[in-house]
Amino acid sequence: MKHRVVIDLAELPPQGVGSASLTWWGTLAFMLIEGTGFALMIGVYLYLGSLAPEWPLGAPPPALGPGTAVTLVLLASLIPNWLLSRWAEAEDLRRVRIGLLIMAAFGVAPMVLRVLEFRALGISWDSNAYGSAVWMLLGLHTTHIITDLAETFVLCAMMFSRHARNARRFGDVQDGVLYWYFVVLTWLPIYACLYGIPRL
Amino acid sequence: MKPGRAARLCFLLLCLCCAGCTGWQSAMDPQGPAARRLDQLFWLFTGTAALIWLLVMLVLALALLRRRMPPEAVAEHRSTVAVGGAVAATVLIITGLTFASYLATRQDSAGHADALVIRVRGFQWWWEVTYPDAAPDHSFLTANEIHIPVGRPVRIELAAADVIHSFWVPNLAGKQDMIPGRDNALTFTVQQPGIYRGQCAEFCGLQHAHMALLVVAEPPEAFERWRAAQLAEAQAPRTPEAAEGQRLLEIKACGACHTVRGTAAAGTLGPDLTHLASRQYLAAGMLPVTRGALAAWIADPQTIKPGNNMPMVSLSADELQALSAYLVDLK
Amino acid sequence: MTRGRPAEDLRDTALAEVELTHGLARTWQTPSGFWGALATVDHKIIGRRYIATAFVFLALGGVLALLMRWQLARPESRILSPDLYNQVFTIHGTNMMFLFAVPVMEAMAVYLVPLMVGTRNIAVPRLNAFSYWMYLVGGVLLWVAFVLDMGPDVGWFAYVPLAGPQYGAGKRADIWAQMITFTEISALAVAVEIVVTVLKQRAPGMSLDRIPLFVWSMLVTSFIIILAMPAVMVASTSLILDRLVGTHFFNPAEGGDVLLWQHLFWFFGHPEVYIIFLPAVGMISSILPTFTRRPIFGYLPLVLALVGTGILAFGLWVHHMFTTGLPRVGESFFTASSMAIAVPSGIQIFCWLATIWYGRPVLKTPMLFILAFLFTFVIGGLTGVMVASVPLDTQVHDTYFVVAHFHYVLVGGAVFPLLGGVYYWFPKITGRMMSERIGRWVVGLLLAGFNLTFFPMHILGLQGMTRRIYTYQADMGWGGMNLFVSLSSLVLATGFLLFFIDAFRSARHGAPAGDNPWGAATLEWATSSPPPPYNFVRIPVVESASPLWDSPDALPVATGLRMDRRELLVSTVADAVPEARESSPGNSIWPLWAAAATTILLIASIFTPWAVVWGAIPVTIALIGWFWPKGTPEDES
Amino acid sequence: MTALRCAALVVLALAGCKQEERAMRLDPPIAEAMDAVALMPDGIGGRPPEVHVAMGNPYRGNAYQISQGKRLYEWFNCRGCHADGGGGSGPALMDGWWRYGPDLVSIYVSIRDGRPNGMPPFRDRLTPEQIWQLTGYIQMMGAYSASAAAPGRNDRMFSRPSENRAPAAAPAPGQP
Amino acid sequence: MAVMRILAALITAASVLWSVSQPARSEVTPAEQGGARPGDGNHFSPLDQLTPANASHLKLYAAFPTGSRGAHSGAPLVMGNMLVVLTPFPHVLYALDLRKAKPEVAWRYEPASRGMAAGLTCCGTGGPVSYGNHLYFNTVDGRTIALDPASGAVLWDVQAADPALGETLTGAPVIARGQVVLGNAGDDFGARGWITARSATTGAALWKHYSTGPDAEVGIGPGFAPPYPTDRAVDRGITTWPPSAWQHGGGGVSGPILWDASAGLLFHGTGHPAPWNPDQRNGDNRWTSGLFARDVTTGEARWFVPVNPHDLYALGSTSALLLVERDWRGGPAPLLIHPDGNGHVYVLDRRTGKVLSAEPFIPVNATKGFDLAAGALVRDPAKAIRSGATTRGICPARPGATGAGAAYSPRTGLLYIPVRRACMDMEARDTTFMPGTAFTGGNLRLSPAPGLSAGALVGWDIAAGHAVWEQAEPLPVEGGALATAGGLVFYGTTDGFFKALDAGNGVELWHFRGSSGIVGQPISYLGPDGRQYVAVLAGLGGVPGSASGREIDMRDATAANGQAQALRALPPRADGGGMLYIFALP
Repeated sequence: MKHRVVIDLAELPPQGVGSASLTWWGTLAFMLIEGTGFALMIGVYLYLGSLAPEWPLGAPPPALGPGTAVTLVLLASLIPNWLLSRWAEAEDLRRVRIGLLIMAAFGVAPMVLRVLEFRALGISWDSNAYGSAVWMLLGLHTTHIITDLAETFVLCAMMFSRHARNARRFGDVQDGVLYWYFVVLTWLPIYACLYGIPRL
Repeated sequence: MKPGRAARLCFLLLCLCCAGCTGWQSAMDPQGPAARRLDQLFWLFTGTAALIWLLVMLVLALALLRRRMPPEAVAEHRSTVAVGGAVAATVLIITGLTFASYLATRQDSAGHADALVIRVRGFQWWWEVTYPDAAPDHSFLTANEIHIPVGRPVRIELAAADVIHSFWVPNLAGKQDMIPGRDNALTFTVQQPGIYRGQCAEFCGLQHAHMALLVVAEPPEAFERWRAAQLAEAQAPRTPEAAEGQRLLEIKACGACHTVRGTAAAGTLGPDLTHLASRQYLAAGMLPVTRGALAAWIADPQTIKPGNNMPMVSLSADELQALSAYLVDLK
Repeated sequence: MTRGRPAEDLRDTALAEVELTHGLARTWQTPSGFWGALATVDHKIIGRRYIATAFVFLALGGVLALLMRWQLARPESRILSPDLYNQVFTIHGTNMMFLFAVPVMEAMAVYLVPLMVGTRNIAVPRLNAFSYWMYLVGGVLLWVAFVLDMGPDVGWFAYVPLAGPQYGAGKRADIWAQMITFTEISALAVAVEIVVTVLKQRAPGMSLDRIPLFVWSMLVTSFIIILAMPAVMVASTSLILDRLVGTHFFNPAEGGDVLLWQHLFWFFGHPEVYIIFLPAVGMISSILPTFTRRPIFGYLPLVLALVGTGILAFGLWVHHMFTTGLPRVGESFFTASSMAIAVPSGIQIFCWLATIWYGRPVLKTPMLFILAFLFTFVIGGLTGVMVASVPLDTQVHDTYFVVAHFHYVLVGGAVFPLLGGVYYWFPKITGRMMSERIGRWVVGLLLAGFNLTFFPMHILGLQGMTRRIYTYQADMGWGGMNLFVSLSSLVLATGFLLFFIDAFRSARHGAPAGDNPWGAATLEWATSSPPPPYNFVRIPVVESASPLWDSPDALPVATGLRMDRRELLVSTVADAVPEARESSPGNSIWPLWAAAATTILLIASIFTPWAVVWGAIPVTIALIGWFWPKGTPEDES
Repeated sequence: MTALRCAALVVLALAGCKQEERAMRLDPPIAEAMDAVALMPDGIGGRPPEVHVAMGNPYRGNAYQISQGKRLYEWFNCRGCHADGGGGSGPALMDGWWRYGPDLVSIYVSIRDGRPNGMPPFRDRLTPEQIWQLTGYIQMMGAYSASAAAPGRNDRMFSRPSENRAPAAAPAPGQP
Repeated sequence: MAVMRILAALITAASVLWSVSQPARSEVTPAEQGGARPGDGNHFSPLDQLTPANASHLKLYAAFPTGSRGAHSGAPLVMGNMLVVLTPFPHVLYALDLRKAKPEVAWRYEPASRGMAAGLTCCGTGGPVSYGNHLYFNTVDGRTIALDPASGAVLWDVQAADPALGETLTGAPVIARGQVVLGNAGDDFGARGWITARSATTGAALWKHYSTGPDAEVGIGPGFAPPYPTDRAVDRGITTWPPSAWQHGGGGVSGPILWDASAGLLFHGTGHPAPWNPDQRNGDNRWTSGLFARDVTTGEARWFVPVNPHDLYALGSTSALLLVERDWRGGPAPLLIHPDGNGHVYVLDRRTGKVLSAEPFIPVNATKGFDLAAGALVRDPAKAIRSGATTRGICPARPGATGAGAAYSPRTGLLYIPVRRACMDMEARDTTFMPGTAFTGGNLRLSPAPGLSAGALVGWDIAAGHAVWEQAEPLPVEGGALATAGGLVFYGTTDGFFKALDAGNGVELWHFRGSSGIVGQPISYLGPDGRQYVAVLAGLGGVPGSASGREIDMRDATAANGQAQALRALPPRADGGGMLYIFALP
């Protein structure tokens, strides 16, 4: 078939930024998948709660301390996360490195608190369905923190390597930032569910 | 044409199916108001569906065969109207059918104060049937065969002892699942005396295929007679052979799982055998209750119904004779 | 970053055709040899593998179906033991749903969508490679388990408590649940790729109203996958946790609920039907114009019907649970919503009929398959209306009526269009035509065999024959019809056999096809058959919904993409206005390693929960290897 | 790599093969021969019947047989005295300490013939096949490592980590 | 005749289960002893040498190892200069000579035993009793034996209960009008309960009445006048059960049997119906879990009070019974006091069986108060038991809020109740009846009652119907209490303390820590030297013994029917074996 050239794309930027980037959309799609997973798990929690004669079953409401601490740490992390996003946008390598280190620290802190949080649930996953639901919910979110943390570490290593000076890397950082927003935002309904519902 | 050929075959099959409607476990041979309503609803749906299908096929055939006419613009407009009309008709038909099925459901769920309550529990792979009574000593247990009086509503309370089962006697009513941890119930009335077969309709493991039950609908007097007979303790052995059979039942493994009221056998793991011979079938609809079938079943239950929970108890030929002689007398 | 054009920048604007195709081929090719084949990220190669594998699973599943029919041909037959029969029907169902129907539709999309939207490769292509490996391992896991007598025996729906820790002895149910994980990962990955490809990689000018309907249907399907599959992931994970570490999600004695499983499973399981059906609908809408020689009638209603079906799909899972004793109000609601799905289906049927009515039908094999589809699917749809009615469902649920119904929907509604699609796109994929003569036989045998096999099952179901029984007693009176069904299934099997023979034969000896053998209108026919590794020499520009018909002489194209590295065009979501050039990742072996590591993790976690911990280490290493920049031109743009 | 994976899979699966087989019926002569255990004079330890060995210890690592054993444990009132393996008026079975020896034959004989401190005989209540199923389950309850054939929790009130999670605790030092 | 009666009464006073013990040669009359009458189950000793003032000086006088690791739940018996101790099954009977500086074994008797009975009971053994010149005791494996106390020679030995059917004898016999009266245990094994009388001289059976079945077998005849009219129907022992279920319906008479010589009546409770799973025994399950008054000569029932009809939690009604003479709401009345396992203290008019009051002595949520008109507790439907489901947080937990060891002091007018305060999750499951195996059908998981200690000794004001004081204990109090005229209450704890409290205000005055936990009944007696002694058997055995040793695996929450969990706080190896401790002032 003969070709009839109607557009010249040469002047287009050699990579998309933000919503013009394919990874951005990929990240969004994965967030949709995981968000659905979280929503369903919360649904399971509420469903079992609606069937039970008492809720929580055979345990006091989980202690507020560690969970609230995790929430505060996660909320606090939004600020450096936002800064990191701006620095990555500006392709400021030095600041991005600092930002990533800070975010790594902000990823580790909730993990430490998470250990305490599991203890504060006051019930084991194998005690009853309530225990199973809260462990699964918390475990699911913990998995997300761990994955994001691992990603942050790898990005960190990358930004300190020779591959750092590349616009694509800054795009990766921004996707990481986006994902962390997701991790923090999904935590809020889970927090409300885990700590609020038993106290209703 | 292929569609034509298939349609002819379908028609043939339809005739064939009507010939097969006399089955004793068939939704197409309703024997009570509940099943009859479902049957009417079924034919309403089937009629509508057949009509729609024929129309669609007709239009398709015309579309393929018709002579082409050029003016496209007019055609587009006309077809928009036609398609729009068809969609509107679909909406109407769907609404009508939804309403019809809603009405049928509502009639189904009407309460019955004077219903005879029977509790049925599904086990892998048999049915435990309890006839509760305000006087506890007038309640009794049986298995795999439900007797009901004709003309009186019957409320079957359903529960599951292990996995999910589903209670289905198609001639009498639709099915209802028996779910561990949940209580379900099914109410129906039978007009005609008769014997109706039912079968577990939810996959429940190895012997899901052999988990049948019978509903015996009989006149109220006959039902009361049956009930009184069931309340009695087991028939005492009348021959020395049967007496030996009873002894074997008590000392062999039988008594650990089965109850024969009036003897030392008081196990509740398997079906209650007190009036075994009053039932028509053995092993949840597998074998008729005859002496030979009893002996065959006891001798080798795992060949007849592989995977069921009845073990093969080692018995000599004489012991088997005695045991079957005793059991076949448990009217 | 500089916006200027460096001197060594090699673009397709200025180059001669031969130089350009050479350069593109060099950049996009898959290296030859074993490792090259394993490392490829070409959507066409992976798509072909996907399709071939799915059809292998179809054949295997068909053999199981024949086994079941052999067993059921006569009452109380002892060809299969109950244990084996349970494994056979479980694996037949699981295989057909998870290893054939969903993957094959996605496979067709993996192959066709990038071509149809006019781009050079699918988005996130390495994920695509990974998804294929996961799918393959999942399928092999299931079948190896079956061969070794540890195949799942709990039904493709794996209802607890039968599949739960107490009644599901051994690892059979775990294998089922973990196979789900494999295929879900793969399906979700493909769904993400397709969503991104469709939304962001369309050729310039392919605005939303010019997207081929198959692409539309895959977009909707992918969204359904993304929203529905997490439910079965949650369910199968809970099941494995219940079985392995003693959680109580499904234990009523400890506050769990048996019906929770059914809710979760059908929240996925019902949309699953549309995941299979919508692509088939899309195929029909894409094939039909070609064989009626006119654009599809009612493009907008068809798109709306697709989207509407996608939304409604999430509102009717409960109609699988009408006999579980849920509250009446809920049941009535779900009856209404289940019946409402007939409206978008009706719209589609009527639009197709109108297309045929006003077109000039050409009765080639793909078109015959569409006619076969209409004949059977309408029956399936109408029986679907019947099972959507709560009272009727209480009679027909879990009987052979339902077996008949969903085979009409899935075989009539999805497999027939799919086979039509195979006949239609086979020339594009292989460069050779399939036999028209054999094709007509295939259609005839399948249509006759199918209807003769499955129509009597409606009646069997009404006569009281329940599903999933390994045998039945002679006095039930089902023997004659079952024998008839079993014999008919041989006709059906012959049809499939003939199809496979034709496909094999044609792949080698078929008549050469040329670029556009059917005279079709969509972009995949604008390139050679089979397409080169880079799909299009220049990115086509779309000016109408039927680009090849509306620009019959010269294809409008865009230039300006580099040929020395993998570069493709990113365009806007709504109007497909070019937005950026984006590099596409090159071949990599790491997706394979990642799949291997994930396999180890998932299979070991059937046996010990700790596998999730130590198994995460190789997975992490593989993922780092996957994403760590290798200094390729695509990495260093 | 693929070959290696295949090999690993085959090995794994072959192990699973035996583990997952579901033998529902024993031929009567075999069933009878299953009862022929050779017991040491003190009633502890001995040799399993030859047919048992010949069939490759069918009740030991087979998931189906063990789950049948677990069902029998439930059904035949073992719980009344031994609870869910934690013991009560009968000794604990999940602690890895055995009054009459940990081997299959000792357990088999304990169930079949009873033991003098209150264990009743089940000779007339269970068939040899069932006793073997029960034996396989009970031995696994007190095993020191969880077998892949071990069952998971039951659909009932939670009492203890299920057999596939909780191998026996090491015996306390100085235990007689 | 009167002399005979007084003599009989005096000698019975030295008996047993309810423990008041005193030298047979003592000539004091009941009136002189401060109102306590023998055989009344009051666990009251009229001795008053030990007082709150000198209790803190108590010292261990002697300790005698019994050589048994079982549950030493009985009481020692003082007979003349002899102190008789019956060890747990397999039994050994030791006669210790009290005239020596430290008690020495005068003789020992070891009956042959059937080992299989060990599996039929967890923790009970009654003590020996004396009558006239004979010594009587029951063995767990079902025998009743009469011995010559001087030599230990066997006078007669009969098999009264059949262990093959799950029957055991875990209580002490009672001697009433020349009859040895005893009842069986074995509710958990589906053994049908009975009470029987045998001739004290020959062991020959005189009468035997069952707790379930037809009226004739229960001993219901024209003389039966139940206080609540529903029980006047015929054959309630059959009609309140599903067909044939009464044949293995439990209702054993394993608790105290009281003997009211003046009225000629026996009082006893009946055990819980079998199996535990209430769905397998629909109906009121007569005559289990209630209180009987029977005529002593014929055993015919006079009245019956259902305490826990259709006993959902298998509590039975075999806990303490006390005959108390005191004013009730305006006038003197012969009362029967019964602190029941369901957590309520029942006050009955023992002439008619009418319940005068029933007030909870621990927090209870399984029931919501007592309906005096119906004579029954009002159940909370939220705590109902359904087959296949788990009901959570039922208080009190099986085996009940108290055992058989409550004491009453006429001096303070207080009832001293040793208390278990646990709640339970209960799951009912189908079970099958196989003679000689457990017929329970329930899983229990115990936990301490929220916010309370697991055990206590409660000082209870009968008239006011509320507790006056309580002494909290970290573990359930399994043993009995002993009140003395000197104003003390003695009791032992599961973790091995033996304590003396001020009977008036519950202040702890003295304690002793032994090597084993105490589940036995203390007694007090006047030694040959005229000094007051206090004796108690220590030794856990049973569930606590197993739990503190390693026979029980604590990972199983249902081990020992959940009781192992209730004893989690028990120090490891708290069971050093059986010991007899005797205390006295230095």
